[in-house]
Amino acid sequence: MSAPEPTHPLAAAARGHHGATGGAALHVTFPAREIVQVMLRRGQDNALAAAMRAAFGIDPPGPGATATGSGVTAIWVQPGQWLLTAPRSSEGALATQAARAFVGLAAVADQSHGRTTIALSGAAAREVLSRGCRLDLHQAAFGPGRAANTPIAQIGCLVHQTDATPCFELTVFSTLADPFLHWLIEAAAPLGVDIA
Amino acid sequence: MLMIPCPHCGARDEVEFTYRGDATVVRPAADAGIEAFHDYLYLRRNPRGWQVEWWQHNGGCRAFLKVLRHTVTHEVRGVVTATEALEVPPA
Amino acid sequence: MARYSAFRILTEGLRGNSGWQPAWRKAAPKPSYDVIVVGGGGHGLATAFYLASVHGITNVAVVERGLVGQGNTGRNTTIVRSNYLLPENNHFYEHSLKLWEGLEQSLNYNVMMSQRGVINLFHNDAQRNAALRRGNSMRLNGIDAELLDREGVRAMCPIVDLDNGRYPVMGGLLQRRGGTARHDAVAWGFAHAADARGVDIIEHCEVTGMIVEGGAIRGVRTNRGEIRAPKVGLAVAGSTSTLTAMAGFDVPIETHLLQAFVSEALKPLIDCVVTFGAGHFYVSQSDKGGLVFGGGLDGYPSYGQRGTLPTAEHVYAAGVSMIPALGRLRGLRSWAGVMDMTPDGSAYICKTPVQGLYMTAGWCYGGFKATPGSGWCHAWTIAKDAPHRLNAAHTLDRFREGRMLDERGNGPFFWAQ
Amino acid sequence: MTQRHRLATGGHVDRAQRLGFSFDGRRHEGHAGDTLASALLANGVRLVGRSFKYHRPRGIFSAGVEEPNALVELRSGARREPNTRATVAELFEGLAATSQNRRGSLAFDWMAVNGLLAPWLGAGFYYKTFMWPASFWERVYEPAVRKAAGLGRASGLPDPDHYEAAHAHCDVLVVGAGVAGLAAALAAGSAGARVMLLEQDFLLGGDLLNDPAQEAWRSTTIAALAAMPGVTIMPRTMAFGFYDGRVIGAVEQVADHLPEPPPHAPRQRYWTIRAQEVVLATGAHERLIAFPGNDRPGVMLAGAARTYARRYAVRAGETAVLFATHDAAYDAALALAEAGTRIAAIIDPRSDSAAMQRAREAGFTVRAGSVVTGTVGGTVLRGVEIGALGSGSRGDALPADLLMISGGWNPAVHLASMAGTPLRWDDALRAFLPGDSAWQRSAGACRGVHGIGAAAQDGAAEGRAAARAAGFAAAAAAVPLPEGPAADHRPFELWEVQARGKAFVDLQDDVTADDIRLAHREGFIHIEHAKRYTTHAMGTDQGKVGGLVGAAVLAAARGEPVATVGMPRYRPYAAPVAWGAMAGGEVGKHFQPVRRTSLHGEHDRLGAVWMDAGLWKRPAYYPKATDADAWASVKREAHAVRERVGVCDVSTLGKIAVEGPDAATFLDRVYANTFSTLAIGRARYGLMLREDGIVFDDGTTTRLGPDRFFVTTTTAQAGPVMQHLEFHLASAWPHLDVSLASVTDHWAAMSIAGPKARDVVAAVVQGIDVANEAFPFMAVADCTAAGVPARLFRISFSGELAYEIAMPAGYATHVWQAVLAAGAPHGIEPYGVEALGLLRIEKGHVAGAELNGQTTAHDLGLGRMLKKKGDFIGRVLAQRPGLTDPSRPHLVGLRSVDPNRQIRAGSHLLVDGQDQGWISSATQSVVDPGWIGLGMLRDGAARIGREIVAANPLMGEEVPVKVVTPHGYDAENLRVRA
Repeated sequence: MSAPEPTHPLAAAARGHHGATGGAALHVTFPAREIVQVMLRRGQDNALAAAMRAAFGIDPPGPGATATGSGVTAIWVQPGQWLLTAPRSSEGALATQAARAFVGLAAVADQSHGRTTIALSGAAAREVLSRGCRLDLHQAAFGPGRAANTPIAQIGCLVHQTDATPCFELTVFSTLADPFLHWLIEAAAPLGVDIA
Repeated sequence: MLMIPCPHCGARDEVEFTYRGDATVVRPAADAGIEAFHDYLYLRRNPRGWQVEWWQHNGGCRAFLKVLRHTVTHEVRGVVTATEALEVPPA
Repeated sequence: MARYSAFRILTEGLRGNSGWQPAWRKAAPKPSYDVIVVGGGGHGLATAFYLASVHGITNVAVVERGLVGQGNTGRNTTIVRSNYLLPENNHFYEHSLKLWEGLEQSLNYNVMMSQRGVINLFHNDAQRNAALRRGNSMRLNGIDAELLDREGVRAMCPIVDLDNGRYPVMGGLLQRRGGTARHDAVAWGFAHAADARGVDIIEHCEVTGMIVEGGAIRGVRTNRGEIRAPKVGLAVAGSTSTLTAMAGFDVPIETHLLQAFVSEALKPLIDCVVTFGAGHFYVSQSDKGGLVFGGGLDGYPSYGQRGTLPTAEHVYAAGVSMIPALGRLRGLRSWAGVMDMTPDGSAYICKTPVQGLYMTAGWCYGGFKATPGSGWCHAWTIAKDAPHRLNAAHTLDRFREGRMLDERGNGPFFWAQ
Repeated sequence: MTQRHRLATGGHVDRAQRLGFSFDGRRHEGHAGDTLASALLANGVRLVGRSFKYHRPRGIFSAGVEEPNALVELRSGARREPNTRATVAELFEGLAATSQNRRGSLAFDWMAVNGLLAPWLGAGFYYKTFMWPASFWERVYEPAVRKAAGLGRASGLPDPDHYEAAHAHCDVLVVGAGVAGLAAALAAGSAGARVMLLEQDFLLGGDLLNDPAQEAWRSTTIAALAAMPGVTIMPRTMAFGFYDGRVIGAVEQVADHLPEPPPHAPRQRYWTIRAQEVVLATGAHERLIAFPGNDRPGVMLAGAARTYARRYAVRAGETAVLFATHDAAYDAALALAEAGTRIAAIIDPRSDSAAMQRAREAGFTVRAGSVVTGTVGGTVLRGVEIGALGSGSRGDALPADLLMISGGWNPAVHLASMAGTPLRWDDALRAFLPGDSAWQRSAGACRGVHGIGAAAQDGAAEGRAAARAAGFAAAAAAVPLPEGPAADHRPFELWEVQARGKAFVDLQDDVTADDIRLAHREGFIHIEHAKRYTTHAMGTDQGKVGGLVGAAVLAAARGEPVATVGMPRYRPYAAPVAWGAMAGGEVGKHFQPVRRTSLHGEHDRLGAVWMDAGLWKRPAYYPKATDADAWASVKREAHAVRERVGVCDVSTLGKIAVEGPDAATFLDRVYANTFSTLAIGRARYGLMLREDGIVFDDGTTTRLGPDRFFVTTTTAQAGPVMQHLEFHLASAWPHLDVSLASVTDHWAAMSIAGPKARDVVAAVVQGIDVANEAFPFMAVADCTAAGVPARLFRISFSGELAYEIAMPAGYATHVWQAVLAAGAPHGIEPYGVEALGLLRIEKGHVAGAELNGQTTAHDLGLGRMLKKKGDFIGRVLAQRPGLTDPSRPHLVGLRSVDPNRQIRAGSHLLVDGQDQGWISSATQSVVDPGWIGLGMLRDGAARIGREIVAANPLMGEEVPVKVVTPHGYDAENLRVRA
């Protein structure tokens, strides 16, 4: 029996246009990701940095920051903790790679199924996010490559700005992805949003 | 609304944080006995003024922080990580 | 001072209401009293009233930092009930409720007690079972309680949305004898009645120190001089820790703030007190027409008497979730009281480590309904130097002994966990 | 004739846009740019409401947010909004308004009879009366009082509109877009700051709108601000509160000016704004003067009459008297005269002033040293009585249908005061002004700087300073500011004209100057007491026009200056806010998010009946057409588990990966039992206590490696346990090297339970020998399940042979279907939470109902689990006498003596009539039909075998029950180990 593809938590979400019509200002996609939580062991800061550089070509980013290299992005999430994310390849691939690279330096937990990423892009993305996000996402305060955890509509969300469109990747707990998407659609409805 | 400057994340809304009690009380040694644990768990100075408190930035970086806060004005004057110390200013 | 009577009301009205006297004297402190009660809120004034009326101790001073009734007595949501689970609590609150039921006549003051019913809604089996356990505890202890099904809730409060919320309503626990009273009138009524029995009510008199000699209280220092007494009772709501620190000991209390809200005045809309079970919200309608409502703590220690927005948002959201018709009404005012929060959520009416120093404290967010009962038991404890059986369990030492009075099993200082 | 009081030219109304509206069913017409009040006045409607207590006729008193009188029910049906101020309700086509608080018609309100009873309805009358006979208060008096009280009627119907929340950050927040606010925003914006400019009105400009000469600067400035990318202008947005941390709450009226919100648009938007610096430019409210009959329709604030004339092009009366106490008020006479109103007289208590002379030169009749002593008329003003200052008697009447009054101006210090700013008395303006504050800057009239030019200068200076303080140090180019004539707002001190008749200090709540004096007489001499006793300044207007006047009357009674008496403390809200707006969008079905397991769709397909478990939706049971009722479904599912095999989604259990060199040490401290001795590849049941010794949570924990553990928690406590672990790691044992990761969402899990469970698991799982010897009870191993990576646990909650398969959540559906297929030959049934509960009660396993935060390990029969050595949370305080008292209620099993009589959780256990405990859980047994339960009973162990009573007086039930061991089903655990 060959391994089936996993079911995406938002597989059942209604695709297409939602809300006001007249040129959708906003686009939403659900990029398939592998997500791995990396947790530093005591005193291994330098060794972990070296291992991350060797394995993924990136230095562990500091608070609020991200680093991208060789197809993998590291996002700072907590003191001594990062999420590594990459486009999905095969089940557990990134977690296995990270676990091998970080033996004795960090604990590694595969969160690929536990977190779901929703990408929101469009000129009005900041305005939509402001309906629930308490962060200051203005260019002067945020920007491409920045990331922060914050609750949105009572749901913990990792907000990661990936480009200046702006595009935001919003990563939430998979079991709450559905109400989160619902919130996003409601917030975007006055402007109109396309779900791909 | 309290704005708490997390040493990791910057100033964030109080909704991202959870108050977790007076940070000046220290869990006693295992053999300290009922009286010591009673005082640790139950007795509070409960000052009208500056207090060092535990707050968890559970909506953000999840770190437990020590926060120097005034219980009348709600002013937050200092925030440090769990292993650092904060001086309480005179009332 | 003359009593209020129908005849006096009539004659005063005819002569331009020019003959009314102050409801209580503006007393100045004497050098000594038999008992000093610190705190001129409902609990302190009730203590003084019952010291005088039940125990015949009339050489009593009530010292108040500011004005009578301007602390939590004047900033709560006026609910009166005795729907508690634990016998130690429900016996006490029932005693208090019975005192409420005769308060107008005892005080010769209309405190506008209105037994319109208090409903606690439940939304799932676990809540229903807890409501059953609590209601049955009440009934077995002789207290009125009724279980409402959905139709029962609809009949009592038709405006509640039973179905469309995130958590549909399954039923409710009703105490018909519960209700509301006019908060200011409680303070003024007790002041009026205590004063009539000779108690000195001394406003603008702030306690700055406690006189403790050889482990016993001897009086208090105030901004208006030293006042001596062999017995001192504390009834100071959120400031208990400050005063016990003056007497040299810490207590299991954290002072927190609790917000309350009132809407614009409306024609009658809600005829009972109703509490949401799926969020922090409860509401009743005052006789003036405003919806009086509130929710949970803001969640951090404060003496600031002002809350912030996130808690208010939750209260409003829970309100409109329970009663969608509230959406177009308007909030008029919000304010906050400072609460003595105790580790187990129950109060202290007890002796203290200092001989002759007593307290009624730790009322968390439920002090208003306790007002007469608290004063009655506090007065008893002061007069007899021993607790009444109704408050025997409400000691400071119960945590040392592991005899917590934790109604809900929340654990110590649950908001700080 | 429509709009007969509308001027032909001028103002900020669009005469090309005619808007039809109705008041009390009568059709009228107004224009775009009108408020309901200006449109009513344009149509000659003077009487618009009835007062709170005496039901006196009331008219439009102001032109803004401070309106005490003109409250109406706006719109109809489910959109009805009671107590809406006509003075701020923007007119739209089809607007329908109704007067309120009347019985009968507005013109003939028979509740006006209350006015005759006034001697007995004074301040606080209810406290002294209604006590005889004792039982009458609640049965007779209170219902009558309640019915008479209140203002408008709520619709009682669900609000059809929706609302949303929004968050913003800025460098400089400017509240109020009058001249000071516009200048402040211009200065701060020019300096490069991110600026938000809030204005509650639908037009920006404030008093600039009353002066055609200022129109050029107003429109140029608005255009300049709109062109600045860093400036956000928000009209129709009212800042209602100033909170800690320089956070401002505001409500934007997105669609209140429309018949209904456009598709997808909210009615209102609730803003939380975090500002680096705040400039308050909130202006000032004109105040009334207390004199007899100052409430009659036709009596109006002078500034309001001027606004109606200049901004709305409406003549508020044909013949007017101005009662002024300062020079600035004279502009009202000028404005009205320009509008064609005959100014019968200007009444001024002062003997002389510059404005008075100018007015005389312009041909106005000015009566210096005089005051208004009363008004005449019925439901509208017909004349004004005028007497000499200090005469104390009512004077001659001058015919007039409009009386414009101004007792001076009160700076709108509400927000400043909420920000903790001390207020100081200004003897010239006779008003409280904001003092110094670290939290806000006030500019313009809200700090007593009046006049266009002066306020503009003040606003620009504060705007510039705010930008500088927010880090925009670059010197901004000077911004263009308007010139304007100086206006002298310093009033003659006249709070009240004492003469016979009711002189109101609070128009809405019918509080008179005599009421204030009565309160004083009765000892309510402090402003806070007097306010509460009389309800002064407690109406929807919060005393904006009369609050200070009442304080001044009290001051006079006390013989002290107003400054000493002070004002009641300002609290939110600066003006009333819609409940729906404060609630935002997370209401109703979205009050809290719904959390779904990855098998949600599968349960739906199987027809699950859902139940809430915290945020989660869980299947309660899966009804079949053949089931007689819900119990039949539950028993059928439980039967399947006991006899064959069942499968249950247990994904909601909390799962925490605990790793690190000190992981075992850490778990030994947070659990009451030991984990450092656990073998790799084995699971163990763990019991966690709170520090106070009460049971906190339970679950199974697995050792995956020397320093890798997999902890599970109950569904309810997943979050609290995580925080509990994090807290102790941070505070008590920071030296331990342990990491915690919540993996609840990554792993889905299902329990396969029943005698045939092994057969099903063997068919689904690869890579493990599941034979009993090879994979015994409490074994754990990684494997594949239906071709996907998985982990197999041999653990049981039901008391049967059982396994739990966990797999990455995206594969759960695949595995679930494989399990159902593999189980089909064995008669597998999915089972829900109800059957799960039934099974565990039969088996005697405790769950949330027993772990209720009030029970100890000993109470639950788990005392043996507490380790004897070493530190763990809860160890010390669990030894307190109250918690080790042998008489504490103890876990027992219960069985209804009559198998057909139901017992219920929540019943109390009576032994010889004494309340000795309660039933925590109850269900029907499938192994031995009848009602069974678990309960907590004093001396429980000693009472096994006794028959006692389960009392449920709430439901009128007393059911004999037998006390049995809780572990009656397969006490030797042969089945789970089979």
